[in-house]
Amino acid sequence: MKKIEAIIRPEKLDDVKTALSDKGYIGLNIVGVTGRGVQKGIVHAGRAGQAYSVDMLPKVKLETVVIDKNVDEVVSIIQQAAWTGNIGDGKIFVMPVEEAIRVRTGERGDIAV
Amino acid sequence: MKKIEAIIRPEKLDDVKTALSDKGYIGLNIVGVTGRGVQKGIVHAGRAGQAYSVDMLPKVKLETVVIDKNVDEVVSIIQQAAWTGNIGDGKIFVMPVEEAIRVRTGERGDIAV
Amino acid sequence: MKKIEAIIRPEKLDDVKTALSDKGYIGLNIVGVTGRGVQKGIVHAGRAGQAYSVDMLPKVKLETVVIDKNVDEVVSIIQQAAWTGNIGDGKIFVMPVEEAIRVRTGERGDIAV
Amino acid sequence: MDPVSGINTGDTAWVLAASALVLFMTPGLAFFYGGFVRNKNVLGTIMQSFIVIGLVGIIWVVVGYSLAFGPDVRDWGVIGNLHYFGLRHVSAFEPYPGGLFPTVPHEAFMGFQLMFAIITPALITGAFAERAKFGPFLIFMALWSLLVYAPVAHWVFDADGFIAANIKGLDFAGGTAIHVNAGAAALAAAFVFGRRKGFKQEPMEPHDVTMIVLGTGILWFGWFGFNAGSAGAANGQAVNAFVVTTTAASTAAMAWMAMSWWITGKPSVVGAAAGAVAGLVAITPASGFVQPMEAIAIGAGAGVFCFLAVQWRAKTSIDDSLDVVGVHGIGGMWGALATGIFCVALFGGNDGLTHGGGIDQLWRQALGVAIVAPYSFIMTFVILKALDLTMGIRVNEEDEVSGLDVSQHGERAYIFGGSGPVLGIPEAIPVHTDAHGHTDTAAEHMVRPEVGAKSH
Amino acid sequence: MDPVSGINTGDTAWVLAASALVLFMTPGLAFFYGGFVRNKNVLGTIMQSFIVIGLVGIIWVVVGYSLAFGPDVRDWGVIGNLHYFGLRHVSAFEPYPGGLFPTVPHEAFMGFQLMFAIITPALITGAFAERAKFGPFLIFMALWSLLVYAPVAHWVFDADGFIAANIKGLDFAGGTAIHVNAGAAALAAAFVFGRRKGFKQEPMEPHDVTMIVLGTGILWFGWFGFNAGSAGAANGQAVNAFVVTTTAASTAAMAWMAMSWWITGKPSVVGAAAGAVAGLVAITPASGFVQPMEAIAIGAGAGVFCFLAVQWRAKTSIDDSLDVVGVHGIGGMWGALATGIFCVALFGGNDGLTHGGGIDQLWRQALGVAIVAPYSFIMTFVILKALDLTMGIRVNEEDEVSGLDVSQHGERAYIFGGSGPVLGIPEAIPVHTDAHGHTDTAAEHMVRPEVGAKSH
Amino acid sequence: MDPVSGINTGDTAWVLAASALVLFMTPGLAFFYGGFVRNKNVLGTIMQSFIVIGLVGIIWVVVGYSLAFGPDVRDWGVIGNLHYFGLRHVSAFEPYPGGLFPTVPHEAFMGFQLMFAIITPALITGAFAERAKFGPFLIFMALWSLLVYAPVAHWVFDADGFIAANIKGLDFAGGTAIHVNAGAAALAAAFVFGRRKGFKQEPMEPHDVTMIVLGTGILWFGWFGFNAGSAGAANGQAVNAFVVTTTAASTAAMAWMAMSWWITGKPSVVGAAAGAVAGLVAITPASGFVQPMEAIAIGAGAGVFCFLAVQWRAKTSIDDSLDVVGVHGIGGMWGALATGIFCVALFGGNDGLTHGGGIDQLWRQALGVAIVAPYSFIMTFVILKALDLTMGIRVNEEDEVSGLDVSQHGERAYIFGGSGPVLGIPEAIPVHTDAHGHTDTAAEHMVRPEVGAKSH
Ligand SMILES: Nc1ncnc2c1ncn2[C@@H]1O[C@H](COP(=O)(O)OP(=O)(O)O)[C@@H](O)[C@H]1O
Ligand SMILES: Nc1ncnc2c1ncn2[C@@H]1O[C@H](COP(=O)(O)OP(=O)(O)O)[C@@H](O)[C@H]1O
Ligand SMILES: Nc1ncnc2c1ncn2[C@@H]1O[C@H](COP(=O)(O)OP(=O)(O)O)[C@@H](O)[C@H]1O
Repeated sequence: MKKIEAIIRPEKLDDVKTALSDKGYIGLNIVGVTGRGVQKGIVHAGRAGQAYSVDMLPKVKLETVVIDKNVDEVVSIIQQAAWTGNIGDGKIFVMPVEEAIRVRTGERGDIAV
Repeated sequence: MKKIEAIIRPEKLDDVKTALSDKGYIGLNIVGVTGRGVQKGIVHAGRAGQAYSVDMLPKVKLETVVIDKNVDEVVSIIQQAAWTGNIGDGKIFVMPVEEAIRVRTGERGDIAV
Repeated sequence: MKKIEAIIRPEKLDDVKTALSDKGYIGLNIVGVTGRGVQKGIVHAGRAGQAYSVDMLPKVKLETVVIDKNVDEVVSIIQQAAWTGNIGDGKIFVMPVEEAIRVRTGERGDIAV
Repeated sequence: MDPVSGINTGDTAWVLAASALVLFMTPGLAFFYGGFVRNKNVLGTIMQSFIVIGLVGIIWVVVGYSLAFGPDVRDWGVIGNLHYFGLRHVSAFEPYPGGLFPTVPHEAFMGFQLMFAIITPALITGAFAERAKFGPFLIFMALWSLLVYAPVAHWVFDADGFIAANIKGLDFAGGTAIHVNAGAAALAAAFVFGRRKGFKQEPMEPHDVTMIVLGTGILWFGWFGFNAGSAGAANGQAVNAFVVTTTAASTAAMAWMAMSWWITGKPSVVGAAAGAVAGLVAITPASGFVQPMEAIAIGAGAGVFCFLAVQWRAKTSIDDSLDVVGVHGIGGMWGALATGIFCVALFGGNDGLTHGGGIDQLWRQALGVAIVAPYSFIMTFVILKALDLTMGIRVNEEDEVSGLDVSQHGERAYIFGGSGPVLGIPEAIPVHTDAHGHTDTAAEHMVRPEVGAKSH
Repeated sequence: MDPVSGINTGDTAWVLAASALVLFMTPGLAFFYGGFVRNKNVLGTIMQSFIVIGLVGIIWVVVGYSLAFGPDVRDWGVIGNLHYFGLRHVSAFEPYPGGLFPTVPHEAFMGFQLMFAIITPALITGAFAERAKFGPFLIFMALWSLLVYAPVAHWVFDADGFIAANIKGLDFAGGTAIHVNAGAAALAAAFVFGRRKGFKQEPMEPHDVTMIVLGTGILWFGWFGFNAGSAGAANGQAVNAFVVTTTAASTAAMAWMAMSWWITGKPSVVGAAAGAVAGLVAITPASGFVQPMEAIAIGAGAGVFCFLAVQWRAKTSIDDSLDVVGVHGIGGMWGALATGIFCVALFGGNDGLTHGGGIDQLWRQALGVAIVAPYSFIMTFVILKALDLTMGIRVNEEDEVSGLDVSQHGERAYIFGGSGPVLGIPEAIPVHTDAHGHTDTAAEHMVRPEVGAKSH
Repeated sequence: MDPVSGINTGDTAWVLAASALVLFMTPGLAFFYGGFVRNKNVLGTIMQSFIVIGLVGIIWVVVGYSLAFGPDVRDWGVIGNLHYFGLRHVSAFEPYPGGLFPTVPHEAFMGFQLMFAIITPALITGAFAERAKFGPFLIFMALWSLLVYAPVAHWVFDADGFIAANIKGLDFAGGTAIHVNAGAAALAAAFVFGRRKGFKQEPMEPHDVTMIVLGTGILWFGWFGFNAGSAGAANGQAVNAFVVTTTAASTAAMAWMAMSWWITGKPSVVGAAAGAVAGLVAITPASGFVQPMEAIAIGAGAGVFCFLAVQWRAKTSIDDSLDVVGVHGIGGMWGALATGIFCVALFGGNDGLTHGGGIDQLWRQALGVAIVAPYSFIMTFVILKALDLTMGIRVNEEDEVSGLDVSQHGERAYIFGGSGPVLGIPEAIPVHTDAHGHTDTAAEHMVRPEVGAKSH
């Protein structure tokens, strides 16, 4: 099993969620994060509306654990659905998972995810 | 060392925290997440209270890094404490950790967690 | 590639962010978490201001994926910048990452982070 | 009472207090509506009410008041002339010569009417929440105020207006002139604006129900000024209007809550708030003419009818986003008719159906509604269509997804959501940079040296 | 002033404005209490105050007012008869024949008293915050209003009531009738409801202190209507009540803050707000009879005594969750006694202890408290016990953990917490589905086609 | 009107209502300012306004009022004597002998002035937001109230004050005495306090813009009491003041919004709110003397001039954090001068520049500003410097980073940020424990048995 962590644009979350479920990938978690990368953002500051450039931007982290053979498909679904072509589209990371347990049944391994 | 990530019901968090500390497992972090799985949720919408079914539900992610020999015990404590038997109880994932450093002392390895 | 997860004091976040960018490490994500460890906290409760001791404290989790050869440097930058010497300074964990994909370009591997 | 001018300090004190109360309703409405929308649109929504205080606050004193309450043009009962343009001839010492509010200065009457002129267009904004372009929105409000509100106010409120004078419709504080009017306009607006992206696909739940209740509390409080102030004096009619206003609101809050309990299994807090507003709407035209026990009937009707209207609307594909039609349109209509049913000659006006007056007054009430509603609907439709064809009234899809706060105003409401509070990081508005490093230039020129990573 | 009816427009204007102010206090209380509870109970808590405006708003005009202020039954001074049932014989033009508010219409007096009748039961809700079942709660409020508030108001406020007429207790705006009464009921309620799950084990901190301050601001503002309105006229007594009210609140806010500073090392914002309310409570019965410098003494006493009471309560195992006993019970009692200490005959009433009147009035004050407090305690205890045995007054443990908002009202207050704001996802209420796929059926039948994953 | 005392119930009713409205402005200001600061400072900021109601609420009735409005010491027009110390000789039945508010009781006049005395020092707090130590802050407020506000109020408002009597400056409701005064003090405070840590390096954005709008709504509402109440009667001058107040605020909101639109490309919601306040400030001194069309000019000037002032300030290194100088200082100055330009003798006062009165009145207005501003600046500078040298007025850096809420008050505003809402965990204040286990002792002694992990 692998854990796939995708840092994406918040406005693309709906598309990614839908793209995944359309292919039958239901289980996932999302977390709001603040990301730093090359992309910059603007804050309008003060009553006279001065603009600041900042480097921390709201992003969404989507996490899902999938069995090994599905990793490539899930990565590519996410990549396509999250893509805009502009700086700030984000990253996808794949990490090893040694064990998975379903709390409700105690099932372990691939069947648990 | 392993990192244990448990996605559980928010209302079970207290029980899980207590069960862990009762056995001496103090260190942990929790993050609010929004999870999708088989379980569904309801949103009452609008002034006339129409109900919608939604698939994103609030969950809690509990993360703790433990030394290898404690993994099984921690997993089973969490599983028992988080269990209700209904769909939506969540998952526990175990992942490898290569190194741990305690910021305060610079200690590394098992002693740091 | 490795993923570095650092649990630090919120008030040290600015210092850590700056220390990293000063050395050219830009990309990272941060998440607000609630941590439990040895450190305790106080809540003033009620109108008469009774103090409670609690064990859950606000922390920040900083996550960054770096190529293998930079792991040590990044760990030590974070450790130094996050250090106060008091209990509660936090931990840094290093975990394996098998693959990284840049959504915008589809680039994979070290070049993607 | 001043023996020469007829001005009475007690009456003036009450009208001043009432005017302040009615002004406060518009921020109240801003919160009521603001709570209902999604987080990303809360500032845009609040602004759409708030800025109307600015916009109509100028228009009305310059020209709107004169159109509504100036001496009648050609005695047609259709529109006032420009005699009061720029508030010329509006005395601070003598009463309004048109007969209304005879014991308070003319300028106080004008000020009280100003507050009505402000809140009425603001009510409509609920119909097109979360999708209006701000510039065209302002123009719409200005035109609506002059082309719809001012004439309708003349017809209904002014003694020379044809609804007041000829049809003899009773509208104490604005059921027809304000709520039916705004409700009909809202329906037209919902059609012209069209549905929000994601309508009936994504949940679009209130982002802050406490804000809705805050708005409701302010509205209820302010409505005492609205209704009891419409007596123009601290007299028995004002006192009775005060009591029936709160009674109807109480009953409607309970009724709507009961409906939601019955239908959905839980008594809704949002429903109780919406119900209170529906009750306040319905009692508005009747408040000078009915008695407390009848206010219970009017409130109960408002709670039930408006609930059903809103429930029915939710089954249609009409995106009247904050149910202006269901609450103000239907509530106002019920109130207008209920006035004809329950009115009693005690405070002036006529005896209605239940007081031996037959259906005469009910008929007049219906006629008033039947004139104002289509007028407002058609005018609103035409104004909005014209604006849509010329400038476009709706934000583009990307802006709608980002939300009005960022796209229309460049601001975010809260910095404590998400990771904000722990981290103290404002949620910045991303700059759109393409892969070649080209950046959205509108913003660029005013960007200061970076902050954040480089602080300290 | 109208020479025949004796009605004065200035007095009427003030009573109308004051009534609106007092109505606004109940939403203020809703926010004051709502800020104190945990996030998951904020709507339930706000609703418990808000819906009382609905519930008692009907009960009072139908029958409660007549019980409290109707002609005395058998001249026992215990309860009014049904002469004013449905507000029959309550004139909008003539004053109340019972002698109170002689220069304003009877219906205005009724409306002013209505607002008092609304807020008093709402005060009690703080004692059982975060755990009441909504249905039985409504019944409790209705019964309490009729069986406790109406008679006590008759005893204390009505000229024929035995506390006013025979004991000659002074209670200008309701220290005994309202605050001692609600405080005693709160104590009984805390006993019958029992402690919240997790009481003294988990922190149960205010989820929004700014909401507490908002509520305090509204309460302070509204309390001018409460106290200065109780003069029933825009006269010297009203003016003095206005000034002593704000003075006592200022002093008590400072005193409580100072106590918290001294005891905990930091000046508490919550404490300053709580102190202001305690001061407003304590000055209430005295406001028509004391002078500003004595209001400083009353306010200081309120700040210190109520702080100590709340601090002491926190050491007990009584879960009077929002300290209604400590603030309203103790504050009201102190105010009632302080009236006997500091009152001066200047505005009517008698001279108290410090004005050469001896302990006579102090004794009468104590007697009033000694009658009302046990009556309220016992009646409340009995009503709640009866409801508990028949329907159960408390939510079950699971619902308590989920919070009142979801379990009682099916709603969530905010969609910007947690991952909400970034993601725009409302926090849905989970459906309980067992492992075999059986779902909680109450909700099921009204579920529409799924949204979320399937949008677009 | 009472033929002997000359007291009029209608005028008294209006002054009472107006006083309540002005009191409500201070919580409104608390929210206006509270919304602007960062999450971690919101309680501290709200408290700095709220507690002034407590502090000055006592000081004023004890001695401040007498200094400001007591019989003139030696007829110098500089300060009142202690004749009204502890409100002795302040009648609840007879009017103020000094000639102001001749138809309402003296104590009502005192109460109305009390509300002005409260809000004025609270205005200054915006200049040193997010960094003041609470104890010294309280002392500063007390001293400023006595040494700056009381004498300036005497000069400007009291008929014997040298600005009113000799210079004959017109200041209807406090442009010079309140806004210029607070603005000049704010400038001095910004200098003495110095810049916030991170100023111009980190974004310091409003943490809740809806709270800003709430504050603005309350301020606008309350300002009717402020300006129209300053007529001291429910007369034509009050009515006109009411109308010009709202007109100027409307115009300034529009003007500021337009400026922000023009300069930054988006119409700012914060800007509209700030503009409304600027308009209210500017019309304050003029409201008794100008007509509605001129209020449009005054409002437009306020929107534009204050916007430019704020924009300019943002380019300097002065950390007047919430732009008190730009809004109240500049707005007040513009209002004072505009009074000289636009005033008309209609309601008393003189004819100004545009009404054929020449520059005479304008000159007097400028003189008033030229006296009050430096006096306030210098006194404030001296008081703060003295406090800084003796006790230190600023929190230390660590406390500034933690925020005022935690460091000064030991409280957190919200428990729904971050992981709070989902988890129901209050964000505790960390105890500082060094590596040897030594803990911050101040807190330790009152720590109760642990909760959290050990619950159940
Ligand atoms: N593949 C997955 N990867 C990560 N988290 C998952 C995955 N599948 C489910 N989850 C998490 O577990 C929660 C419960 O899953 P669900 O399928 O509803 O019930 P159950 O765990 O009882 O089978 C989800 O809400 C989600 O947070
Ligand atoms: N090294 C990294 N580790 C983890 N997350 C990263 C890293 N670099 C970037 N990110 C995340 O990806 C987001 C987008 O990165 P950015 O460099 O702005 O654009 P792009 O992904 O298009 O190259 C960042 O905001 C951050 O959330
Ligand atoms: N085993 C663990 N796994 C994950 N996070 C941990 C663990 N132990 C501690 N932490 C995190 O580190 C933080 C600091 O730990 P603590 O024991 O209080 O101090 P220190 O790191 O100085 O020894 C905790 O609040 C928690 O967020």
